[in-house]
Amino acid sequence: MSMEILERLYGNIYYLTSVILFVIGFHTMLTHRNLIKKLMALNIMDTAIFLFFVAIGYRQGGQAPILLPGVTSFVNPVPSALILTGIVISVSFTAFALALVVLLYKHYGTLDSDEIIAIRGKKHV
Amino acid sequence: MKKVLPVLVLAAIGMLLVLTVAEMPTFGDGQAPAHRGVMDKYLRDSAQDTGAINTIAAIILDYRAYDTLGEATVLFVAVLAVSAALYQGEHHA
Amino acid sequence: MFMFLQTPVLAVIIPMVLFAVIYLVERRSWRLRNALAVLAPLISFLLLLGSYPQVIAGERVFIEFPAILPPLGMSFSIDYLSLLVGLVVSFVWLLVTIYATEYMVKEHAKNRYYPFSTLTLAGTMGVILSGDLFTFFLFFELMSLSAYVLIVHEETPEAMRAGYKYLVLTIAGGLALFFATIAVFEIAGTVSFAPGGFIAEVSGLAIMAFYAFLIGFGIKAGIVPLHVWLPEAHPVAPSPASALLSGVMLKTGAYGMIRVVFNVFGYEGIRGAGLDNSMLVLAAITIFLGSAVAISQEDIKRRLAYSSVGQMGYILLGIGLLQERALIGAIFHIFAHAVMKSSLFLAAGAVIHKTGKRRISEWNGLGQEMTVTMLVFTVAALSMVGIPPLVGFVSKWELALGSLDAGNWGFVLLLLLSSMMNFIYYFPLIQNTLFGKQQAAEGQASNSPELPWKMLAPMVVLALIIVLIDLFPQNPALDLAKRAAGALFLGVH
Amino acid sequence: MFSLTHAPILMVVILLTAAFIVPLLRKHLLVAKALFLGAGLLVTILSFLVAWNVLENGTMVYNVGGWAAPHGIALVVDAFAAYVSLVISVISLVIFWFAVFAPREVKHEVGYYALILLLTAAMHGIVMAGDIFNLFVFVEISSLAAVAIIAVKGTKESIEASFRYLILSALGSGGLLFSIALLFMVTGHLNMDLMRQTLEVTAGQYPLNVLTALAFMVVGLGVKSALFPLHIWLPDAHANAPTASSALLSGLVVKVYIVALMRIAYMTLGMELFYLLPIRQILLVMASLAIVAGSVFAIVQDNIKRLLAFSTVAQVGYIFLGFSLLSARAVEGAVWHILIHAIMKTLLFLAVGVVIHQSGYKKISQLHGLGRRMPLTFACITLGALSMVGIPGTAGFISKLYLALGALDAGQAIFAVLILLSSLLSAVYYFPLIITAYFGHDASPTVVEPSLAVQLPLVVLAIAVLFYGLMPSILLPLVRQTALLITR
Repeated sequence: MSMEILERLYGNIYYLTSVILFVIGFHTMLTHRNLIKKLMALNIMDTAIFLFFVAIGYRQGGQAPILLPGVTSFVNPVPSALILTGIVISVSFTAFALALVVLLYKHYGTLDSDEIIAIRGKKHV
Repeated sequence: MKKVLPVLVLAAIGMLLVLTVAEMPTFGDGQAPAHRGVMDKYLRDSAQDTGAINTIAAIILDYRAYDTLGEATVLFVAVLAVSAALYQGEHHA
Repeated sequence: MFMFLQTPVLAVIIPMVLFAVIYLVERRSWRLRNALAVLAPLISFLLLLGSYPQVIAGERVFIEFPAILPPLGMSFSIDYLSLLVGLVVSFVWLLVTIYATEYMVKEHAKNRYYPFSTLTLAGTMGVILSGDLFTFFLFFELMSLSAYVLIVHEETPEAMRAGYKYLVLTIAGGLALFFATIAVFEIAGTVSFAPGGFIAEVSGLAIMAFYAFLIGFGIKAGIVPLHVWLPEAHPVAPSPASALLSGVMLKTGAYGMIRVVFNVFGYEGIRGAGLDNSMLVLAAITIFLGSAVAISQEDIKRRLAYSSVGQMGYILLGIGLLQERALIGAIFHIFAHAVMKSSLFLAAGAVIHKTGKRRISEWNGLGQEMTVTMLVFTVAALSMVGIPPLVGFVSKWELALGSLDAGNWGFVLLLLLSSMMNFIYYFPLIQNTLFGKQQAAEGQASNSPELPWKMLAPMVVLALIIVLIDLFPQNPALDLAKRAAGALFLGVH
Repeated sequence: MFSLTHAPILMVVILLTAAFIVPLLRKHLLVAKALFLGAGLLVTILSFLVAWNVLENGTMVYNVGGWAAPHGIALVVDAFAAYVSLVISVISLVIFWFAVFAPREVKHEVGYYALILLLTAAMHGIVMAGDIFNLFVFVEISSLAAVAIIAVKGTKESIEASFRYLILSALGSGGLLFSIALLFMVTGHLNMDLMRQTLEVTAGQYPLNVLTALAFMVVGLGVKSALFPLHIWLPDAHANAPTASSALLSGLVVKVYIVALMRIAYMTLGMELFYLLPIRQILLVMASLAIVAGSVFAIVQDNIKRLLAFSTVAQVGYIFLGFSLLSARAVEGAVWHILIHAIMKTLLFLAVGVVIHQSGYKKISQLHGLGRRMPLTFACITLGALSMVGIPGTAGFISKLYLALGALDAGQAIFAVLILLSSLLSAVYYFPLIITAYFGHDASPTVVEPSLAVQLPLVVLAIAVLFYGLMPSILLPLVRQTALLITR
């Protein structure tokens, strides 16, 4: 039983890798307090999802979906097309987030999320 | 507690994901459900429909151009958001 | 369209319209404002009086607007019970408003009092003339919320605190009613009051609904342990407002309970499920505690408020016994207590208005200075104790007979005990005011008339009713109460 | 006779085009404002026509670019989409008006208008999407724009709040994209209708896949719509935004994500599948917790805008509760509440914004006597607050009635009790707002009402509160059809 699961996992090693990458990103997100690191973690997670999505499109022996004469087997073009959009979105988010980080540093003088919360909390009381 | 909680959450998520991966269709399987949907039509018709031999380009720029409009809009939102957030009033501009 | 022009709808709508009119004209002319404020209850009273012959002839007025808030509609009806209570309410309201036009002269923010008094009247009339639970609930909320403005009128910190307590409890009560109403709708598919009730089988949800009704109405009627807002709110409100609260608005809780027991569940269903016991227990506790705590109160309005708690216990007892004669007593007591308690509050208000004395110990010898007022007070107090020819006696007599019908001696003893306690807290007060020595501070200008006629006349009218109504060859209120109870028990209109 | 075929896409395109032009008009502010309002008005008219058309002729399907469903992207305007679109366009028009006429709160004015336009366009795009990836793209536009309209205020607090919102929102987006990937993996389709048809066959083969996809989707959209334990970003974000943004975010944006989730649930998965998994129970519990916790946190707030924000957490719970009870009336109640909460919360945020600007007071305990200084504004606040509590005669009562009846229909009396309990709690935190303003001593004799143009949106919304409270039957057909879509 568990042997079978391991075999299947091995067969799906690309998926597994992206899942591991996702968890690594999430872990960084949860445990690191530096805002830039949090953003990097976010990007790792996004990349993991992109990898996963593109991997879905792969077919054994398939080539890039450019319809040249003589090529008959292609990979699935849909995930690649979608992920192009996904990447742009992720970039946009990161750009805006970095702009906010700049502003935060200007206002609070630190990039540590706990310190920012502490500064803000003091002001509230 | 603050150290344990993330580990527990991650373990739960990781467990679920690994089991899911084990259940997924095999990587690279040409007959996986993902390839039985819209793919064939794109590969078959895109050249006549759009004149593009690159199917991905055909999808992005023609079949799913609305998404691409959305994609461009996201970029626009980001540019606008950054400039509006960093804007400090007339005299700086 | 002419459906709107029927008596029960008009009796509700006209005060509502007048609320807006008063609000618009009050800055121009205070005379017009006062006249309109008096006009509102007068119109409602006359409209109901106009439908008296029709109802006595055995016809039930019923008007329905089915599609107001789908799936629920609104409806209005007049039968014996709503006619009696409606007449009492509008009549007392009329007298109290006349009294208020003089009393409120000393107060601030008069422009707030009159519109909201009229709006509260609209809500109260709506409650009484509603033909189904949902309409009942809608007007109940209107009444409760607009009464808040009357309670906090003086805006002192105590008033605000008492008002907040009232507000939260009254909203809780309203929500309990809301829950009960939709639960009834869920069980039966209708919420229209029907003779003999319409809940065939008392299921678990129905029992929940019944207790929700009991909580909702109990909060309004001041049933122990839900009475906590009542002794706080009465003393802080202006006296006319306390008279309305105690004399009229508490009764809507009792009225609703009668409707629920007889027109929603059916008394046999209630008895079958043993739900009457919970009412009886609460009633007994309420009667005893209300009367007992009243004895220890020094503030006259607080004492009267606790007395109201005890009296509402009588009415609940009359309902819970599920005997025809007890129900006659309960219904008649709605009338009797409205008259007695409002005259007591008006008299107490007159004293506070004139002398500012709220503490009972300061009242010694007041009878010499304010003879008529104290006579009214005396008559009403004696009636509360239950001295025979006065109205208070009649309802207690019927209640006692009803308890005997139910084969329950205990309640007769409880009634006697409570009367004793009433005697204890009213009699020394009467004795001291009428015959006691006035404290110092003599030599005030006592050659001025005792009170303006606008304050005096309503009290005297109420006192005359207390004394005379049972001396008539046929007591019209008792007659209506008997018919109402008979109809409720037979399961006909 | 002109045809309405292109109306759905036009609604999005008009708003987007206006958004692309407005930032260029910095030197022509009047033109920019006119364009801003004009686009809003045009879209409102279109959405009325579309709603009418959907009621008359049934669901409209529009193929963007002429590519039919499996190839291209379809917009599916069913009763739900038409209804929510109507709500969005009307409420946002009112907010547009307020943003134009209210005192300036942001430095980059044209940029602010453009962001609002983009946000509105994205919301229309979300509710009309028939393609799951297209839905994702518009969710991203709206998420980014929603963060941006908080950050434009430029204060320390707003930057911090918007950063937190951005991070969580991006996490949510990741979850959503991941679940789309999983669903694509087992279906090969992106069109939601075709996905459902394929899933009927393949779901049994890959149960864990579908479960994981669902879990990530509920969490992803749950973060964005502030479902209970995921709401932590909301109070700061909504409380520190400019007035018009707070109204837009609390009134509409949060709900659009719920709509997205529900549309995916009934269009992509079918409600049977969606609720076959324990998701329904989880949502019920979360919604109940949201209602209780939101109310309890709101009670202890003195800052008015934070109070309103916590109240939104509770109200979001109402909507989730209605959808997960899944009896016809409960769903109707939830659908009602989307509109009604949009009206009341927008009204309250705008009115409170006006009060804060005119008086400088941000706390309830400072409002003494303002009811007399600003009679019209406080009349509107009173109506809004009464409606939030659910007093009969106001719109809030309607959704409360339907939700409670629906809970009983579903045989879950306990949730009816919960709804009423939360109603009591809202009385506890909303009434002090009114009481302090009207009664007690008068502390601020110098405060005055703002201009009539600023008050107009408040009055319009207050009238709407009364209108739907007294005659809800106007919109009932659309609400009924929506409920049918979900419960069929």
